[in-house]
Amino acid sequence: MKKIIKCIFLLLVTAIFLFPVVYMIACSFMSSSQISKMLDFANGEYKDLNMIPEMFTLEQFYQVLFRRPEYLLKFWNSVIITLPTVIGQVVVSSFAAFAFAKLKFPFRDKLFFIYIVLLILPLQVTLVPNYIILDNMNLLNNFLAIILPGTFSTFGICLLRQSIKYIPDSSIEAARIDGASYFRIFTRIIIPQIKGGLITLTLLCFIDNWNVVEQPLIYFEENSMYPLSITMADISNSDYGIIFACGVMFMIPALVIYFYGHKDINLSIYDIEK
Amino acid sequence: MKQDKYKKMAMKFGALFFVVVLFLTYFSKTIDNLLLPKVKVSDVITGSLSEYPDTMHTHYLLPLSSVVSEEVYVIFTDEKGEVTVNAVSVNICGSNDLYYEVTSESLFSDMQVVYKTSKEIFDGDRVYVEEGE
Amino acid sequence: MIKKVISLILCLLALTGFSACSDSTAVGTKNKITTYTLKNWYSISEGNSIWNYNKHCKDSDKMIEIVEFETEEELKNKLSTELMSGKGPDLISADCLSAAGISYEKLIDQGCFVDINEVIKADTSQDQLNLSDYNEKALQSGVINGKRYFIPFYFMPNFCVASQQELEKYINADTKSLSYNDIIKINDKINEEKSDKVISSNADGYIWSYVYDNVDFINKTYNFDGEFSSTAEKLKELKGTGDKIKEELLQEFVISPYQIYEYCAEIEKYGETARIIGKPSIDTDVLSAQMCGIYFINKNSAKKQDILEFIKYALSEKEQNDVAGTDIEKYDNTTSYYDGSYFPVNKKSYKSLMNNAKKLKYLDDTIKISNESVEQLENILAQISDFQFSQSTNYMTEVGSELISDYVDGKISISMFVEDLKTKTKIYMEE
Amino acid sequence: MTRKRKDYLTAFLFVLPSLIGIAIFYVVPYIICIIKSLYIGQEFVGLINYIQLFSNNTFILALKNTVIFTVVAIPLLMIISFLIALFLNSFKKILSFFRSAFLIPVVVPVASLICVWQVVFDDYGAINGLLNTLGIDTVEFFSSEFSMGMIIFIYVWKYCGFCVILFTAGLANVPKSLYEGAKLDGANSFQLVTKVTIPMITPTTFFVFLIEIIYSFKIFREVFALFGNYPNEHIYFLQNFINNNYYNLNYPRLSSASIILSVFIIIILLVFFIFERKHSFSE
Repeated sequence: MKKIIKCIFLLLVTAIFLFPVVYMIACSFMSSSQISKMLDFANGEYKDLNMIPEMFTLEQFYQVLFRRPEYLLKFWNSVIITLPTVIGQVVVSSFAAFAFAKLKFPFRDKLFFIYIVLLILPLQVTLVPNYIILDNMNLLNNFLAIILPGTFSTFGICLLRQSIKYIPDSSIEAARIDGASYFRIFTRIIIPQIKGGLITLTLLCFIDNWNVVEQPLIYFEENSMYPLSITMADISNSDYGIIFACGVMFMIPALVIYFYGHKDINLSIYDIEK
Repeated sequence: MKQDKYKKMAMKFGALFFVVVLFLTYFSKTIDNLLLPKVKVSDVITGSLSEYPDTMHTHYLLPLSSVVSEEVYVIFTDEKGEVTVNAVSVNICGSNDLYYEVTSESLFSDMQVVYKTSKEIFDGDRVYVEEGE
Repeated sequence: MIKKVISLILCLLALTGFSACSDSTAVGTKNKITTYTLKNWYSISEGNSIWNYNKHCKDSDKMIEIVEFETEEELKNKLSTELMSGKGPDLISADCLSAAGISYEKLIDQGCFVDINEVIKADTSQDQLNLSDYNEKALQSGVINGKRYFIPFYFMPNFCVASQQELEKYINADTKSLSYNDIIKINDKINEEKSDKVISSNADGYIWSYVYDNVDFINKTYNFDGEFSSTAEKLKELKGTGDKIKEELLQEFVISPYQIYEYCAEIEKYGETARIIGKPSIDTDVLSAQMCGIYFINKNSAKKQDILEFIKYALSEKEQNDVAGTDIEKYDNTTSYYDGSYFPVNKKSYKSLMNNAKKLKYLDDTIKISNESVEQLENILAQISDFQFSQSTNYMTEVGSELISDYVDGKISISMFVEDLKTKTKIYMEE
Repeated sequence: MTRKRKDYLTAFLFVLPSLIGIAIFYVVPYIICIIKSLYIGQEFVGLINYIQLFSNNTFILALKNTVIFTVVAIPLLMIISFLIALFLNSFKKILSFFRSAFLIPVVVPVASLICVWQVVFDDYGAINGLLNTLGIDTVEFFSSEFSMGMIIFIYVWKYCGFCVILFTAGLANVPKSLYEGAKLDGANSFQLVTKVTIPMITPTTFFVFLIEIIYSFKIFREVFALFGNYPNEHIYFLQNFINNNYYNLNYPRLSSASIILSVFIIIILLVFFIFERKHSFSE
């Protein structure tokens, strides 16, 4: 009996967390008239969260995929910005995290503390100096202007250091005795065991760069280089008709990464004994 | 192992999604133009049907099918090459089996008028101009 | 050995960093003066000083290059980042700043703009800019805590025109400028008489100008206490003409000299005497006007002298005559939109504007403005002492408009309205 | 070279790429920001900017609100995600979907989320509709003290998933033997948690705390979109202050406010760092 209550409670908690996502996906099948009626708060009666579309239409998806060529072009701008950043950050962070977690070198903990402090600096502060630096490296109006700062963000290092720390030192000492170089230890032992951490970092880093708004607005001059996230931000006050469909389409890549790795996310971080 | 099934499925779905979007992006312009109403246009000719034309206002000759309830659709091409239509009101002074004779303040001789359209068009719509008669 | 390598790399990086942050890097090598604007809202078009200057310029590299931005968000981010990092456009118009949602009065406090007096001193060309042959009071409003940040090219008086006989029924004869209480009194009387007249077509806009007048942006003061709430309650009820065509007591939409003449001539046609009176304001013995053609010079710009040429051109008698329309014979409000749009700052063209008014004919040549009305206009114009910005500051877009529209629609009560107004204005002012 | 020196070199080579990148794109801006906060325009003014800040009521208000948000939201998120992690751990066999289902909210793009929150929280939204049917008068989520509650809800809802996964990882590393030992001396389930679990996962809590602070900055994109740049006084945060000053081009004030913000966070981190040094068993 106790088990049933626990299951019900679990379903309830998951429902609360997933409700907005499901609601959003449901709204993407509604007609634009129903949505504008839903979002118009002036007419005085209370809104109910009905998810059943009055008239199930793919009109929104039809508008986004077929009738707005510039959205699709901007989708690829987002991909060009996000993919190199994610790959760069995963590679750089895994190397540095391994050093911070397992290798001894002078000032290690002090340097790591500086890395944490750098994480907390608000975005507005780094925008102007980065603008000057990128201008001096004449990287402005170039995709690298966002890829480089993104690759070297310290977030990945803190995250992966946490998962590498869970790997017991014994396995490394053993490999060290067999004369394996640190690099081989890194590739043979560390990487396979922190797949969960890598997937989580990929997902979170992907989401950060996928929804980037301020940097492209400032660093890019041409309008054609803007990623889809900027037009997404503009939609919310222009035509409501396509906001949910565009949101769903925008969410699919992140969901793909999530479903690809959602087993690993739990498995390898902690399941060493199990 | 069950775990790999998820991975393969996700990989396939991801690859499929990106390929579909790539295909749509490549053909996006063509698809968009395909779905636009196709129109045929003819130039606005100045002239008059009657022998002694009044010189106060310039008279234009427009194809019969272009004038609908005292209104004509004029096309306008912006710098990106996209064509939009604007409704222009005209007053009809005369007609024969081919043309209407009209006068209108906002009609000029270098404009082009829509006389045949595949779908119903409204003021400000984007259209695709088909060549030839 | 490793320590040496590390220290070498670190100081190398620091060097590149420091060299990057030197402030006064010249703005690009492009020789043209650049200015920013927002597409299709404040796009620089026919009749704008920059448009005329570009037409007037012979060699193309003296012309002003206009950079247009698609969205306000893009303009706002780019402008603020570039200005802060020592770059940005050379010429910044107040319209562009209000379009970008950047409060220009705060930029003036930061000292982002150049003191034009210094630029004039450093001017070596023959035709020096002599400030004395321009309207002193208008130019004085460009001087803020000792520095002249801009020279307004034109101004629009905050006047409205009414017929003396009508006005006498409601307020006493010699009031120089209306106050908000007068407006309320007039409105009550009109309701009593049940006459189908209405105060003015934008009567529902008084609540907005009432809030705006209570805030002084330059000295950062505001006053929403005392009888503010009672007046606001009454002003809320005022209704404009809406869609029904009603006879207006006050002609509010008065920007150009010729519009004033036209309304006066119309009133005089029915044998009544025209009365020019100040628009409703807080301080009734101060007559005010709105400045336009406000251009700041970016302190990072390397082309200050070229911009001075633009200012000189815009203030020249020929240009001011064109825009003020001093040589119009017959004014027909349907066609001549551009010429005759503002009051010039140049004293000579101001005089020729007034003389031309006397010769002018209207409305199929039947009526003409009487000389008394022109004199009345001249001496009331001379009494203008307060010149304000015509652009709505960021305050209205961010704080004021939302609160006022909620209040007017009845969503929030007067006490909530005043309380929110106070807290948000306090935050805005002290930021 | 001695073996120790060789190890240092390899370790250093591992860290080198990230060191260079961070030096250019993060350390130099931080230094520029500190320098600029000591200048107004061209001349050096020292700490005047900081003194001016503390005499500025808007800054004090923003600091007060940020402290309230940090003190309430971060521990709340930590407790909720810890409880959910414990709850998930108590299941013997569980679909892996449920473990990481909480991560999905992070994936939803901000623009569509704004619409959902507006429908839910507006004066005529779903919650107020419910309250109305129950007879309670409407709660203005957008212009009263409850807006702070609304932001905390959005923050907890969005970032709870990731903290749950971190806690699950931490819980799994607690050796089973400790649990058996505690059970032997008759500890009931509540003592089990407080005596054994919590001390053992202190390194994870430190890391979760760090992640929560980072994400408390990222939540502000939703706050700007929902409440605008000048929200009511209950939810005027340091991020609003910094963002508005960014558009007022007041870089000295902006940078000094950010330095104060980072100093405020560094102190908390130091306290945690020392606390973690003392109590960490797993190291």
